[in-house]
Parts: sequence; C-alpha cells; structure tokens
Amino acid sequence: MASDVAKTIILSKKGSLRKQFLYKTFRSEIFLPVLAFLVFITLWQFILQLLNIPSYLLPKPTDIASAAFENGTNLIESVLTTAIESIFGFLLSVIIGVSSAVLLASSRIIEKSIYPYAIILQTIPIVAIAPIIVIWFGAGINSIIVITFLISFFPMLSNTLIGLHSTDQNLKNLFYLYNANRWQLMWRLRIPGALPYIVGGLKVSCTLSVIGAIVGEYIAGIGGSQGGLGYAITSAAMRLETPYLFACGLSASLLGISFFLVVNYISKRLLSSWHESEMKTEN
Amino acid sequence: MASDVAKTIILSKKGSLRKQFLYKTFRSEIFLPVLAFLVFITLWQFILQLLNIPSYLLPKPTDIASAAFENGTNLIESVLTTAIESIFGFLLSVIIGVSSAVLLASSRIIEKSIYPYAIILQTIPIVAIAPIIVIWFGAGINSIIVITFLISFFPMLSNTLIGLHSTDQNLKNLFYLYNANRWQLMWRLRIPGALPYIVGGLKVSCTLSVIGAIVGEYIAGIGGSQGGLGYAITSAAMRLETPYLFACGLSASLLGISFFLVVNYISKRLLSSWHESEMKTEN
Amino acid sequence: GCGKTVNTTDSSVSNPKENTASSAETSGEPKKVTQVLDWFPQPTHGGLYTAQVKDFYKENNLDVTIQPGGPQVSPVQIVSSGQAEFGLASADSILLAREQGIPIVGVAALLQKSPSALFYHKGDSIQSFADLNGRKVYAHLPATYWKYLKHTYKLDRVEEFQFNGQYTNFINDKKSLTQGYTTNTPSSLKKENVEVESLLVADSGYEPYYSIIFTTEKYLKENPDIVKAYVAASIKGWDFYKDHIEVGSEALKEVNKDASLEELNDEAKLQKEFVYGGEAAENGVGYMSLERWQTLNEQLHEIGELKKNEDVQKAFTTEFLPEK
Amino acid sequence: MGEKKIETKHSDFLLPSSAARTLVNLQQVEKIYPNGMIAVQDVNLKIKEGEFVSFVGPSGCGKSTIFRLITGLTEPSAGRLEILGGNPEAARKSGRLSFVFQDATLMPWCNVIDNVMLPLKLQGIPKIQQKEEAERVLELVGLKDYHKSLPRQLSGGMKMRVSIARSLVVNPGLLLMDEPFGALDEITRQTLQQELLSIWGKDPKMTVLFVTHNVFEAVYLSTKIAVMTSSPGKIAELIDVPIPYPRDSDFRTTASFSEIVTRVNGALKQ
Amino acid sequence: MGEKKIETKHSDFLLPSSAARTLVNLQQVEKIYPNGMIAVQDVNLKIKEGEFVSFVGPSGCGKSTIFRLITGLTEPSAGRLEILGGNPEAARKSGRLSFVFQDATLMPWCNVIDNVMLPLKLQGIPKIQQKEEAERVLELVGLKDYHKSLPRQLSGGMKMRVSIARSLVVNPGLLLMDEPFGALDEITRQTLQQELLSIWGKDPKMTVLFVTHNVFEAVYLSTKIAVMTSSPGKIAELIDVPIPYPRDSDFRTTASFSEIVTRVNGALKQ
Ligand SMILES: Nc1ncnc2c1ncn2[C@@H]1O[C@H](COP(=O)(O)OP(=O)(O)OP(=O)(O)O)[C@@H](O)[C@H]1O
Ligand SMILES: Nc1ncnc2c1ncn2[C@@H]1O[C@H](COP(=O)(O)OP(=O)(O)OP(=O)(O)O)[C@@H](O)[C@H]1O
Ligand SMILES: [Mg+2]
Ligand SMILES: [Mg+2]
Repeated sequence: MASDVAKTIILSKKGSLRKQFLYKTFRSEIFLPVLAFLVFITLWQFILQLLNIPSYLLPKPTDIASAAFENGTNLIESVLTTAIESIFGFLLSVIIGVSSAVLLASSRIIEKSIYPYAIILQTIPIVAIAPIIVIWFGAGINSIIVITFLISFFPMLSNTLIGLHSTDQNLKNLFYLYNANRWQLMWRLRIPGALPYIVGGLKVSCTLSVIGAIVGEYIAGIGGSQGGLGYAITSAAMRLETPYLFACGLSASLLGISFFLVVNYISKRLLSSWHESEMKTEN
Repeated sequence: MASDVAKTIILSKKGSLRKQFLYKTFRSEIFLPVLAFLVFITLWQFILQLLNIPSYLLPKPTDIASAAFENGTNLIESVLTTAIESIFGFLLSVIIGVSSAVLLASSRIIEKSIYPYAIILQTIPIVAIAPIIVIWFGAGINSIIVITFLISFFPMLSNTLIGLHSTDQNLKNLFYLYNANRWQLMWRLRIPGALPYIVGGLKVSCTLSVIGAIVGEYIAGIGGSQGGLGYAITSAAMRLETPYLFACGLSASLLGISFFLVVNYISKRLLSSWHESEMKTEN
Repeated sequence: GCGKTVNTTDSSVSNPKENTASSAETSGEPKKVTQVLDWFPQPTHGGLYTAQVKDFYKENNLDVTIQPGGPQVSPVQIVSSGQAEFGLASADSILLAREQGIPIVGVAALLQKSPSALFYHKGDSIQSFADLNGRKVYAHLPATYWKYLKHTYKLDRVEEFQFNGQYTNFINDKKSLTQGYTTNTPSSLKKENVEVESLLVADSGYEPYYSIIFTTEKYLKENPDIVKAYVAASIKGWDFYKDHIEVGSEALKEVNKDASLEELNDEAKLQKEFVYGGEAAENGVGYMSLERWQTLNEQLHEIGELKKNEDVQKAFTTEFLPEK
Repeated sequence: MGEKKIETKHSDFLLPSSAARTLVNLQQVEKIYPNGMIAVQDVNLKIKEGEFVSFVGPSGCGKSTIFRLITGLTEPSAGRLEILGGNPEAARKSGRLSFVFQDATLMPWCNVIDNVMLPLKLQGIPKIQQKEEAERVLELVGLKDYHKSLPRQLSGGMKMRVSIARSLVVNPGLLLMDEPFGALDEITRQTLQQELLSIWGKDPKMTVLFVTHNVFEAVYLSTKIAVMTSSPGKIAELIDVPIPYPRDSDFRTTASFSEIVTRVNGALKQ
Repeated sequence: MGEKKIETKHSDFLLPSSAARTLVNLQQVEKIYPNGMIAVQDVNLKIKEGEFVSFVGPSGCGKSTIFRLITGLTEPSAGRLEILGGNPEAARKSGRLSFVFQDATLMPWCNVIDNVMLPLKLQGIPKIQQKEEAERVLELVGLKDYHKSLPRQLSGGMKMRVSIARSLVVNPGLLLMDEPFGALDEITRQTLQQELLSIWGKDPKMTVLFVTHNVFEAVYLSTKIAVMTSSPGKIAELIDVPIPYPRDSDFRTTASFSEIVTRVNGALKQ
C-alpha cells in the first residue's frame, strides 16, 4: 500500500465525537438550509428590483410579505380552514389507501379485478364527478374532504401495494412453514416489511392533500368565513392582487412543508431502528 | 404428525404444470377482471335504471357509450391531445424528478437545502403561478406540459430519493472499500437498488400526469392547438352534456390506466429477475 | 378621420393619423398581433373570428392570431406581460387591474352589458334579487357582481356555493339558483327538460361593459396605428357578423369543435341585443361612455372592491373606434 | 454440559425400531428449477420416525433443495413425495414442523426475543408462555443477554443462534436444520450439539434432518448419513451409524467413529 | 490440486522477515457500539507485511468488528489504529485492499460474472481484461458454468464462492476474509485453501487476515493465530505457527501441527 501516506492518528474520545456530530448536524440540518433560503430570497428580491419587473407579474418577497401582513387575520383563517380540510382528507386517504392496499394484496384476483377502479378514481377529472360528490356529501367541508381524499389516496394505495408485494421471500417461507394464516402474514410480516414504501406514499400524499383541499374549495367550496386558501387564491386572482396571491400560494406550500416534516419525523421514528433509508448511526 | 391425513400423491409432469399455470394466469389476469368489469357495468346500468336517476346526475353506461360514439372523432382528438401533453409532461417529470433525486441524494447538505423548494413546487397552487408559467412558456401546449410536469414530478422525486437512501448497507460498504467514486456508487449501486421505489414513483406519476394535462388546459388555455380533454370537459359541463362529460372523464381514466399498464409492463421487465415485488415463479 | 372622441383628451395617447388603415397597409410587412380571448371560442368572440375569416385584418395589414382562453387563463396578465397585444376583459376587471397598478386601457366594448344572470326554476317565487335570502346560490363567489348583489340587496342569509361550471346541483335542488348566461344557459337546461327563469344581473343596476378589447398604455402610445387598424377591422367584423351570423358560426365551429352550428347560431341571435343594442345602437359597436364607467367606479368603491382614487378616464378610450 | 441428561428412550436401541412409521418417503424425485438447472435427480429416500439423518455433500449438490421439497416450499418436477403418507402441505398443517434455514432469516424490525417467539405467536400461545419458552431457548443458545437487541446489532453467529433458538421454541415433530452450526465456533457448536441431542433424545418420535459440512458432526449426531454427490444432485450412499445413544465425547475417539468417518469421506470423494 | 505450485518466496523463511514493515498496528483499541455494547477492548495487535494471520474465537467475540475497524468501516471509540503508518482511509485509497464479508453480499440484480467483475469495473480496467480475470477466478472457485446465473439461483455455498472469487479478482495487498469457507464442504474447502495459499505465496508482500472457526484450518494456513475471547472481546493470545511453506497435507498429521492445535484450543477454552 501507498507508503507515502501521512501519519494520521485516530484518537477520539466519545465526548468529542458527540460534539462533532452535533456540530455537523447543526451545519447540515439547520445552518446551510437557512443560508440557502436567505440567498434564494435575496436573489429573488434583487433580481426583480434590478430588472424592474412589476409586482403584478412577479412580486418581490417584500411585496409578498407586506401583502401577507396586511391581510394577516384573513390569511391565517384561510390557512387554518385549508389545514383542517387537508388533514382530514389526508387521514382518510391514509386509512382507506392502506386498507384497500391490504385488501388488494390479499388476493391476486381481487387486485386484478379492483385495481383498475382505483386508477379510475385517481385519474377521473374531479370536475366530472363534482356534482355527485356535492349531492352525496353536501357542499362545503365534507365534499372538500372527499375531494382531498380522491386526489391524495392513490399514492398511498399504490406505494403500499408495491410494499406489500416486496416482502422478503425467505421470511415469507418462514411464515408459511409455521402455518401463519393470511391475517398473521399480513400484520406481522407484510405490513411491517412494507413500511418504507408506505412512508414513501405518506410523503407524496401529505403534500398532495394540500393541493386537494384547494382544488376542493374551487369545486365544492362555500362562501362566508369558511373559505380557505382556495377561495382566497381565487379571489386574489380575480382582483389581480398578485402579491397576496403569492402570499396565499406560499402559505399553501408552507402547509405542505409542515405536513411533510411531520410525516418525515414519524417515518424516522418508525423506521430508524432497522431501515437503511432512515438509519443514521454507523450500522 | 397427523396420521389421519389422506394419502395424496404429488405426481406432476412439467407439461401439465405449465398448462395449469397458463390456465391460472388466464383465470386471474383476464377472465376475472373482465367478469368484474361486466358485473360493475351491469350493476351501474340497472341500479340507475331501477332508481330512475336522471342522466344529468349520473348517466348510465349506455348513455355514456352512445355519447362517446356520437362525438367519436372529437373525443378521439381530445384524447390524443391530452395524451401528447401528458406523455411529454410525464417524461419531463421522470427525467427531472429522477435526476434531481440523484442530485439531492449525492449530498445531505444539498438535500436539506433544496428539498423544501421541491415541496414548494409541488404544493404551490398552480393557479398562483399560472400567469408566470404562461408568460414564460406561452399559452397552450408548452405551458400545459410545464403544468403537467409540476403536478407529476414530486412523486418521482420523493420516491426516487427514498429509494436512493435505501441502499443496502453491506453493499454500500463493499463499494466503499473498493474505492468506488460517487458516480460509480450512484450508477452501479444506488440507482439499481432504488429501482423498485422508482417504479413506485412512475406508477403514481403517470396517472397524475393525465390529471396534470387536464388541469393545465384549464389554466393555460388551449393556445393555438386543439383542445384536449380539459377543454372538452369544460364545454360539456357548460352545455350540460353530462353523458359526454362522463365519456370524457372516463377517457381520461382510460388514458391513465393505459399509462399505468405500460409502466407496469416496463417495471416487470426491469425488476422481474430480482425484485420480490415482480417475481412470479418460485424462487 | 379621427374618431369622434367622446371624452378622452389623454395626452399620453398621440393622435392617430388620418386613414390609419391605409397607412398600415403601405408600411409593407403585415404587423403581427395576438388577441387573447377570455374563454374558449364562443359567440361573444364571433365578430373577431368573422374579421379573421373575412380577411378584414389582412386588409388592414395585420397578421392577427386569436388565442383562446380558458377557465383560469388571465388575459390581463398575458397582455400586461407583453405576451399578447390585445385581451378581452370586463370593465370591472380593468378597473381592478388598474387599482393594482396594471396599466391597461379598454379600447372597445364588444358587449354593452353582461348576459350574466341568476337562474331559478320556473315557477319559483322569486321576484327580485332581494328574494335570494335563505336560498342556495351557485355563483362565482369572488366575482364583483356577486359582491355587489350581496351588498346592495343585503343578502346576508344566502347560502353561497362556489359555481364549478356545472348545473347539475342546481337542477337537483328546485329551490336553488345558479349563475349562467341568458344567451346559452336556458337552452342547455331545456335539453334536460329544465325550465328556468332568470334575473339579469345588469338589471340590478350593476352593468359593467363586458368583453372589452384592451391593450397596455405603452402599446397604445407606441403603436396607435396598429390599435386603430385592429379595432377598426374588429368592429367591421362585428358589423358583418350582425347580418351574417353563419359566417361567424362557421369560423367558431372550426376552433370549437364541441359546439354545434345550431347552438352557435342561436346563441349569436340571443346575444345581438347585448352587442348591438343600448348605446351601441346609436354609437356603433364598441361604444363606451364615461358616465357608465364612472357609475361602475362608484359602485366598486361602495362595495369596497376599489379603494384608491384612480382616474376612470385613463381606463378606457373611444378614440380608436371607427367613426359612426 | 448436559451429557448426563441424555438418559432417554433412544438409548434403548441402536436405530429407531423398524416398526416405526415412515415419515419421509421420496421416490425417484427430481427437481428442475425454472432456469433448467437440474438440482436433484432420482432421489430415493425413506426416513423413519425418530431418526436423526444428516445430509453431507459438496456445495450446490441439492441439500437445501431436498429440504425445500420436503417442506413443500417447492414442488418436485417428477417423482413421488410423501410425508407421513400425505403431502407436505398436510404435514405442515399438523403444526409440528420446525426448521433452521441456511440463512438466519430474522425479521429486521423485531428484536431477538420477538423473533424467537414468532412460531409461538403464530400458534396463538398465551403471551406469558411465549416469553418463558423464548427465554428458555435463548438461554440454551447463550443469548440470554440479547433479548432486546435488533438483528443488525448481532454478529453473524449470533444471528444464526437466534434462528436455532426459534426452531427449538416449538416442540417439533420433524426438525429440519440447514447448516445450523456452520457459523459457530467449535465450543459453541459442541454445546449446541449436546443440547440438540438431548432434545431429540427426550422424544422418541422426534425426527431431525440435518445438513452439515462437518463429517465428524454428522457421524457424531446421526443415526443415518445421506451422502450426496453433485451434477446432478443424487444421494450416493445412505450410511448407518449403528452406535447407541447417549454417545459421549469419547465416542469421537473410538475406532468405529473413525471407520464411519472414513466411509463417509470415501463416499464423498467419489 | 495445486500443491506443487507453492514453490514461492514464502518458502524461504519461517515467518515474514522481521525487517518487513508493520502493516497493521492496533494499540489499546476499543470499540463500543452506539447501543453501549463493548465489542472489543484493549486490543493490541501488530501485523507485518506478508503475514497470514488467522482469527479464532467464540461467536460474537469481535472478529468481524476488528475487520471493520481495520478497513475503516467503523471508527474506534478509543485507542490508536494505524494501517501502514496511515489511517484506514489512506490504505483503502491505495486500492490494494480486498475482502470477503461474512455474508456473500452480492448485488441481486447482477449475474455472477458481473458481481465478480465489480472491483475491476470500479478500477476502470478494460472490459475484456475484466472478463478474463473474472473467468479465471470463477474457474478457481469451481463456478465456471454459472456465469449467467443470478445470485438467487445459487446455493448458499455457491454464493459465498462468488464472493471469494470477487475478492481474488483483484491483486490484493491486504486481503481480509471473514469466515470465507464456513459454508463449504470439506473437499471444496481444501481446494480453496490450497488456491489461497498459492496466491498468497506468489506475492511475498501480500498479507491475509482470515477469520475461521476451524482451528485445523487456522493452523494449516497461518503464520500467526490470534485467539480471541469474549465479553468483552479481547485478543487472548497470539500464537506463532513456525512451520515453513509449502505445507503439504502431511503437515496436518505432524506432531507440531497437533501441538499448535492443542495450544490454540487451550487458549480458546480459557
Ligand atoms: N431458485 C433457483 N433457481 C435456479 N437454480 C437454483 C435455485 N436454487 C438452487 N438452484 C440450483 O440448484 C442446485 C442445488 O442448490 P441447493 O441450494 O439445493 O444446494 P446445497 O446442496 O444446499 O448447497 P450449499 O451447501 O452450497 O448450500 C445448485 O446448483 C443451484 O445453483
Ligand atoms: N451494529 C452493532 N450494534 C451493536 N452491537 C453490535 C453491532 N455489531 C456487532 N455488535 C456486537 O459486537 C459484538 C461483536 O460482534 P462481531 O460481529 O464482531 O462478532 P464476531 O466475532 O464476528 O462473531 P461471529 O463469529 O458470530 O461472526 C457482538 O456482541 C455483537 O452483538
Ligand atoms: Mg444449501
Ligand atoms: Mg463475524
């Protein structure tokens, strides 16, 4: 081996390792993203200022911030409304998505026979079935939640199903030979084994649920104080208040990001002990 | 062991096994789904007929079929337009989704700094940024493709990223010890290992791309080109041609299902030799 | 000759030269302009398509592209960004845009008032907008007309629902109302054997000009000739369309494949009163008056949609309309 | 350890009495994998209840395949296969089957004790009993301090011992072990051999099928040794080990021991 | 097979000359895993270039952990670790490291030959040469008919042999093998032992670290044997095997052989 390698001595005490680790975490998890964010915002501000692009075309961060500030209470109310709708819709899609995946995975015939209808539910344009949704669930929050569900459940279903089909063959043999029934196979083996895929579905689904709620408000929304971000966006667009429009849009994004972070945290807790994608420490 | 078990003799020749296999495949892959479909359609037809539900609310399959037939050429044209838009948008989201996942996965810092913006792109309501899209890409097909991309790329990105982070630790050690550079690690290990997750992303993304194209037509107009299904749906709704509306909606679904089947076929070919989720024969 | 300017003395708009059309013609290359529509091609765009197919634009040395809109397409933003030269918008949108500092100017009002109406099932006991209280109404909730109605008729007990482009829920609830257009909604509903009656929104006193051709202040200032030529040819198209609906309908059918000629013709007939009636009967298609703009401005201030005191006179000009 | 414990029924006879039932009966069994690989061919094998049969043979000769056939994880391409006069399915359903795969095959998301309790859980045994039993067998394999460890925190040999513990937590009628002690050091191996013999010795009807590459181990443990050869996999010879149990460690130094070892090695070299 | 080939530099001396450089130097090395498990403690070990050092010890005593420390896959919690005077990182970068993990660790989506060619591919060796080399080592491990098979179509021992072939396809300066022959039958094992000795013998600077549970194997192969004990893992004794190479199979029957075996076993039993 290369003999000209400089002598390096690895002499590290646990304490210093831990400190180093915390420092590194801080650097990569907090400092740099925040820096990136600041750079991003500053560039956005200055480029627009330099190019003299009018705020009705693309507002500057300061415009957006002041628009958000001016309409503060309205914005917060809208965000809360949309948040509630998306949370319920998301929960529905998780529950129904996972449980239908479990159902489909339990038999190839059921899967082949029913899966196409899941794709139909996902791909059929919501406007087409909006009236029926409104008739069945009433306008307003119920229908909005249903629409949110329709938009966000497919990633749950599809990912979970792939996960349930990815069960390790050796473990499957083990369960088979020990006479596990379908139920045990599902609960003790296939579902735990599918968790990484389920988490993947959750991540996509939780962000889609925000979009879903906004679309729902467009399609089945009602007036009054109940209008969420969807309503606020339509109304800002209508009045051509581009900075406020962006404020609403970015609030939707923030909502999505918060959901994502929550899901991410949960997934870390669920998988950290055994799955590669979430393992941090040396194995 | 239970001695009262009936004597059963397993005496099977290869030929009969194969025949049995083909028969089973036929039964589960073709016959039963088709049967399920027929039952579904028949029930739909008869329940509506029995309950006397008017076709403007929920048209009967026969109404939909005849509406589709009457507007045959238009429908086909619309489907083609939307198909083209969604295919391009889908391809864009695959290319950009996978390559950004590769970029993000190559460094924890990049990931932490950039990922939030990917979530923003996914969750920001398209209407909010529609004007900018139209201004940058012009009304019509370009903008529609961009919108399709925006709607369908996140599942690709998110799933691919999870996949890239799920690399088997032992194989990673192997590559590390054999001095693999980042590039080799990515191409020879992480990407092949992530394939099952990438396929999961493809399945979600390809169906979302149909929705994306339809939403795109709403938002960016149809430009100079032929209107696709989004346009057909809006005008059918306006003219209260509910059966045709459903015909358009179901065509969108069929488009989604065809994309899904194509992706499914490709995924089978990609993974069949090694991944559990696509392995058919006894291992 | 110079258009009979009714009210505008805006110095920022230079006086168009005499005989704009022929001067544009002699300048060689046809001028490329794009017109963004406010919806998919429909009879409210009939005159424009007529001008296109009858080569009225070509005669004025213009190469016009008509770009259809859609449910979420914003012509104001497309035009203000310079992606198109001309757009279509209603008067209230133009005022709202100017309030936001978007410098657009209306140059010709294609519909004197909006055919928007609220529909209710035939026989329902509704006499006026005041009777809406306690009812379900499907309307585009952020729209100014709806806010005006709510404000003026104190409609605080209406159950408001977002109109999603479909009438199904309206049909299904005999006590509800829905927004729509008198020019096409009744005939569509009739196909489903639904008889309706309507309250025309304009009858409430809120009657902004509808489908106004607009462009930006900058474009107007820099290319008065082209604007003149474009408006002239468009109005010529509308005048021709008045007596030759079928020409417009044919042209629309080309770009709106899902419509039938019959529907297009019927709608065009019903729309005539909005295009050619009212003040247009006297002053020609495209006419706008300062009084009505001012009224609208006041109404929008009253309901709180406008807050700044912008000069209404800057929002439109009739300078480019052909002489009647 | 435990050598004295082996005062059992098996010590009463050299081989399981000829009156014992035939447990496993393979007749002209052949297995061709879908890729055309002929894994085993013309396998004839009769195993009586209560026997301890070791399989030795070169790598890739089809030992694991025979186990897969017997447990019904794969179907023979030709031939006749009976387990207790029935098919593997029925034998499996009887619930007295247990096994150690060649790989440890642990659930990565469960800790050691949960992995060991699995067969009991699947049988619906009361929770407390599950735990007791699991603790007992974990002690047996020397892992009683590792209850809460996850599989990835164990060494290779420890994983394998967890797998062995799992196979012993039930009270198996037919125990199939595919190289269970391959990853273990000599001392641990001998301890576990004793434990295994003692468990087997207690139940005259318990049958063990055992794959090993260690001929000494095979001879020491078994009543019969199936020597396999490869390309294609066949049972070349079935060698009896007519030495009564308990066999103490001195047995390893006897002449009959080396004689049988020589015979097995001879058969292997063919 | 191949016994005559071992006419090499190593035959000239009992042990690598004392002038040889120190390749591996562990001083008071300790490894505590994040869960608090003390895997190894106070490990002192000096290995000279050209040596063949075997590690024996009970399951879980830290053999694999020491390999992980030497290759830099894990960092010591305390102590000092030098590879050729540098850190493991630098040694790895020299590109002369090779190893067999305790698990076969094959890429499931690549066939056998692609798996074996991997180290060469990563080095950017020309394709044709990759193939030649891979075929050579596959022949060595007796798998030349399995080029196109996927890992899941192989038996346990065959997978391990693919992994061994992969480690030999490069020309390693330091070869670490973690129980490479554990899953192999005696005959295959002996063949591979000869092959390994022959490869090692050809390059006087080549160093092999070798984990095995087979004391005979350790004594037969090594210049030194590190006997480990557990809880916590320590190197109990470092035993020299001062027998010159080539060692023919008769060596296994010599008195010095059994003497060393006894010593190792004694150290293990403590
Ligand atoms: N799924 C499979 N597909 C194709 N061939 C297979 C498959 N499984 C095993 N084989 C082949 O069948 C033969 C026997 O394999 P088996 O696993 O039974 O060997 P074994 O005797 O257990 O070997 P080892 O001692 O190495 O574990 C081998 O040649 C192997 O390549
Ligand atoms: N990732 C880990 N986390 C926690 N403890 C670990 C980890 N890896 C190994 N250990 C512990 O460290 C000790 C030594 O493990 P190691 O794998 O080095 O043993 P070994 O000597 O290779 O054993 P074997 O012969 O069974 O392979 C064991 O007690 C094990 O439980
Ligand atoms: Mg095997
Ligand atoms: Mg180990």
